[in-house]
Amino acid sequence: MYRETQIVSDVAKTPLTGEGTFTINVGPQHPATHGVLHLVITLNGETILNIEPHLGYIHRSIEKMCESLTYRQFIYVTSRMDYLSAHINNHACALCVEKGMQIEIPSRAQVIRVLMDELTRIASHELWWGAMAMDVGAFTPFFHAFRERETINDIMEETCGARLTMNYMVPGGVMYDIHPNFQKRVKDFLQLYKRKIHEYDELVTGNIIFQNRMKGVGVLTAEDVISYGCTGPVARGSGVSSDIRKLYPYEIYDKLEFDEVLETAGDSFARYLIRLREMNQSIRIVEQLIDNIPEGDFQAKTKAVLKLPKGEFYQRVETARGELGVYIVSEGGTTPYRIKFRSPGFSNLSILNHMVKGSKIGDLIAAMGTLDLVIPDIDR
Amino acid sequence: MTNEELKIKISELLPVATFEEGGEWLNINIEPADWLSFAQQLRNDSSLYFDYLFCLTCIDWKTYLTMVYHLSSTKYRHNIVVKAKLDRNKPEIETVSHIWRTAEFHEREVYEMFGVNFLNHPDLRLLILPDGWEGKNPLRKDFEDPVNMIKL
Amino acid sequence: MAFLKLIMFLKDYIKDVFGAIKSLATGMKRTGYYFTHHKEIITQQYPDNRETLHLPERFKGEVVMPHDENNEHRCTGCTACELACPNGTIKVVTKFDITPDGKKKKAIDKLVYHLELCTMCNLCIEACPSDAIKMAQTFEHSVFDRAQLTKVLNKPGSKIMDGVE
Amino acid sequence: MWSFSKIANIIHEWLSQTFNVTWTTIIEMVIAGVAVISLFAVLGLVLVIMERKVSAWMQIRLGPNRVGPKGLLQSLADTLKLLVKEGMTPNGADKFLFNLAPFIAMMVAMLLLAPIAFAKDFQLWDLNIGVLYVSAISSISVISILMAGWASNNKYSLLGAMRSGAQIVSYELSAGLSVLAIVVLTGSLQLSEIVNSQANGWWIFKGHIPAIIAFITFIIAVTAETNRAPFDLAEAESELTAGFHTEYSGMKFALFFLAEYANVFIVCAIGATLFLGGWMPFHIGNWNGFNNIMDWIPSSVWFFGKTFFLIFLIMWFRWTFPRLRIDQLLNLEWKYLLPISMVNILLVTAMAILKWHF
Repeated sequence: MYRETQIVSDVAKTPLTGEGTFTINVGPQHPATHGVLHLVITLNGETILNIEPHLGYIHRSIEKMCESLTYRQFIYVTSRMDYLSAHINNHACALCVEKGMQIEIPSRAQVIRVLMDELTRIASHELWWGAMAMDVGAFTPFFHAFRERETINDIMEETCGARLTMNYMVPGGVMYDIHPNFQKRVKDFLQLYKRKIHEYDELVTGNIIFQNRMKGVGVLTAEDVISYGCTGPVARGSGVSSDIRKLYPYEIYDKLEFDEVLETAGDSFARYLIRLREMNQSIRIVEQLIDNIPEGDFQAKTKAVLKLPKGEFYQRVETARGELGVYIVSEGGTTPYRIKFRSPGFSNLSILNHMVKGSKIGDLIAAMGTLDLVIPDIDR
Repeated sequence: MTNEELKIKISELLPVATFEEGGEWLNINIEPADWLSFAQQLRNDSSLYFDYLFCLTCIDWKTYLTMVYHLSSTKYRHNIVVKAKLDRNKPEIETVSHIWRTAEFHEREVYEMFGVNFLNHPDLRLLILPDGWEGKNPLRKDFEDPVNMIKL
Repeated sequence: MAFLKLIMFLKDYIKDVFGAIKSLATGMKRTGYYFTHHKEIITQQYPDNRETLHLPERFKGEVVMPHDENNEHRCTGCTACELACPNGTIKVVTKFDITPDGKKKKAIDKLVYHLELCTMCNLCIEACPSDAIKMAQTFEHSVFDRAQLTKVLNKPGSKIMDGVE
Repeated sequence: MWSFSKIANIIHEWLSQTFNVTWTTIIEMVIAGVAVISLFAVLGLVLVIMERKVSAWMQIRLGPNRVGPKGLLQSLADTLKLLVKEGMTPNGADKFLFNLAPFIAMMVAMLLLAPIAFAKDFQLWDLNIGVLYVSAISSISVISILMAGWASNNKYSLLGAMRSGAQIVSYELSAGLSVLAIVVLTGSLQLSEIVNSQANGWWIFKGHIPAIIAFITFIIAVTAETNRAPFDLAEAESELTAGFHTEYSGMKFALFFLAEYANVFIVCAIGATLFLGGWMPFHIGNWNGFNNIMDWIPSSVWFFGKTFFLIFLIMWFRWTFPRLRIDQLLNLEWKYLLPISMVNILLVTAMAILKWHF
């Protein structure tokens, strides 16, 4: 049976009402919640006694919407879930539909998809890095992170036609071929990234104040992480292997050389390091693929109207935040009977209370930042 | 363990369970009353060790509801799907939030979206919907909201 | 022993202090570098650089219907785009034209496009069998009245191009 | 060359010829008051634009560049905006204290300006306990912050104010001790004498390593005392939204804003006076030619140059470092800065007694 690790005993015993305790609302508009997350925090002085998330400020009921959209149409909505890894969300949906229809995807499309996924992952982690530094009070890194992220966005814009919500992946492949400039632009980006990545360490990682803020904060044990269903860098920071790309490989990930980054400390700094190193692994994947994009079709021949056979289909992918599951229940029609998106953010958020109980307000910000919450992903 | 081995092992644990074939993973149909003890066995049995509940949801089949639990083991990396049929008018099932903590939030979501009552849940309140939505279950198929829903 | 311990403590203490100062100085060196190297500045002065600002040709700004010099378009009014659209952004209003040989022929009267509903997903353009619509590279869509966002894509008096079925 | 003292003397002589002694004094006081207020206004404008430009360049941005030549009038436009904005008082706030707090913050900053020597023989009030006066008055500023935090009836504000109280009270200590190091070396509390004692070299050079340590401690402590990043816990944007001035708007907010910059200027001016020789020009030993050129630069330029160098340093800190946590902030003071400055003051005393300094 899972036993919760003992949190600071005084805090666990302190009653949530009574003298000396008070509640404050962090959010829905607050600089550190990066969106409309609303946390009701019970405090005793600066010590946090309890955190209760109130969700739904950006709930659009995507699952209900998808029930009335066809299998080609519903993919665009998923870009609006976790907008920072829009490609990967689209990819998950496309994969799930392909699994149901048993479509073979051309190898060129597979490589393009993986390339886009990894670029998205880098872009997402860049933004997270800047926002993380901003959460702990350093403003400058945010702009430096945007310099590299902007390059990726430009590449996306050129090939996919949009910067954030691309809707580039369709069942059967990708919507159109990569832009002729794509390879050159990506190589330029790789050079820029390699030239600048050491600055990340100089500015933030090595900084003594930053390390003190992050080390030993929000410690999660492997047991906690598994029980709360945390995935992605949050799980890997506690030494739980959870990279879907390695465990249940999809597309061509089983043929690629990359490492699953693991740290054992389980604190905020471990999660920080995981994301920085994951960027390097993504760079490794991009480097392997960028010169080896096979010739051929970018899209398999599919019927104009897609119909999934009756049944249930589940597809897991690794987004920048963790495991995204797409669960489609089909009745054989042109629209899904029921769709469930198992979003990484929702599970990761559930551990927040356990993680920061008994620490200071400053720690809440530092720990919450490393969960990398994207609110539309939580609310869906 | 492969799906076949899992099937043999689970039919030993819960003889009344029926199995569905054809999916990627082993689908087990159980009665809601058996769920709590079965869940504990799944979690604690050393050769099953399903310690990771990666998806918890509900499906409205218009005449009845189905709870769907996707379980995985971080040790053996095998997956199963457990399904329990609920009465649509009075859906009730035991909570598993003390076995898998992630179920706490997911069950709250299912509670407000489908109206499933999770017995012994520590904190069964609305999570996403604002106050005043108790009893209205947006993800049920017969839900109608003329104000907020736009029919295209 | 106690004395030795004190020495060790002092040594660690001083090491701590110097390590901290060094790490801070590294960061300051980096920001100092950018302070003095103005070539690294990446700001784009947006409204001023309209002339030099080139959006990639694939950029999805809004749906337009290209017309040639004879005011002819390629739309047959098949409503494929209307069916493909997830948001009901496009409404095709058809009418019946009389062809020169006296037959009735379906043609578009109006192709109404609601820019305020459009999510630029490109599905309509993919669905169009006769390449009648395409994405334009405009992006400054703000207007003072919402009604201005509802557009009719075919120009008044336009007709279908010869040979497009 | 022109100098402030000459201008002051000309005005003084003209006034003495025209009026009797009492009126002369009164008019001079009025002139001094107007000068201080206008200095503050100018300082606010200059420092805000400076901060915005410094931060922009460090963040690979252009910074404000639309209002006036190269955006130099941006802060004027900002001030205008703040002036015409509605100053709101939240419901349930203690109205009297709420409105009083920004003025106290401003008054403290103005009082601190009195003993500072801006140029050779140019000082508002050369009182003989200048250093003591500065430390005494600067500790009042915490009251305005506590007042603002308490009166706002906002938990964020209150938390910010409480943090600020703990912070300023602790950092007063090491700031005081590092100032004391120079007092020990000089043997005087009078700021003009401290400046004069540096005629043959600034204390940071003359005082060997202890003076440098004292200088570093001083800079860290005053950064904390003025609530600047990395010690901006009272504001802590990402934690407490804006800390003690969350509820302030319009001109009352502007006064807090201005007081922050005025405080930065003043502590930097004190730092320049104590460690970098105030208005004293930079001299090297017997290089007479070089020294003459240095002397030719007006003393006020020297003073403002040094002060702005220190201000730049503090801005540089702000735009590079992350913020500390409240317990780490206090750890830094009580476990590092205070012991170091205590040992340091012993060293300085020994040095002063043995006449080891130059």
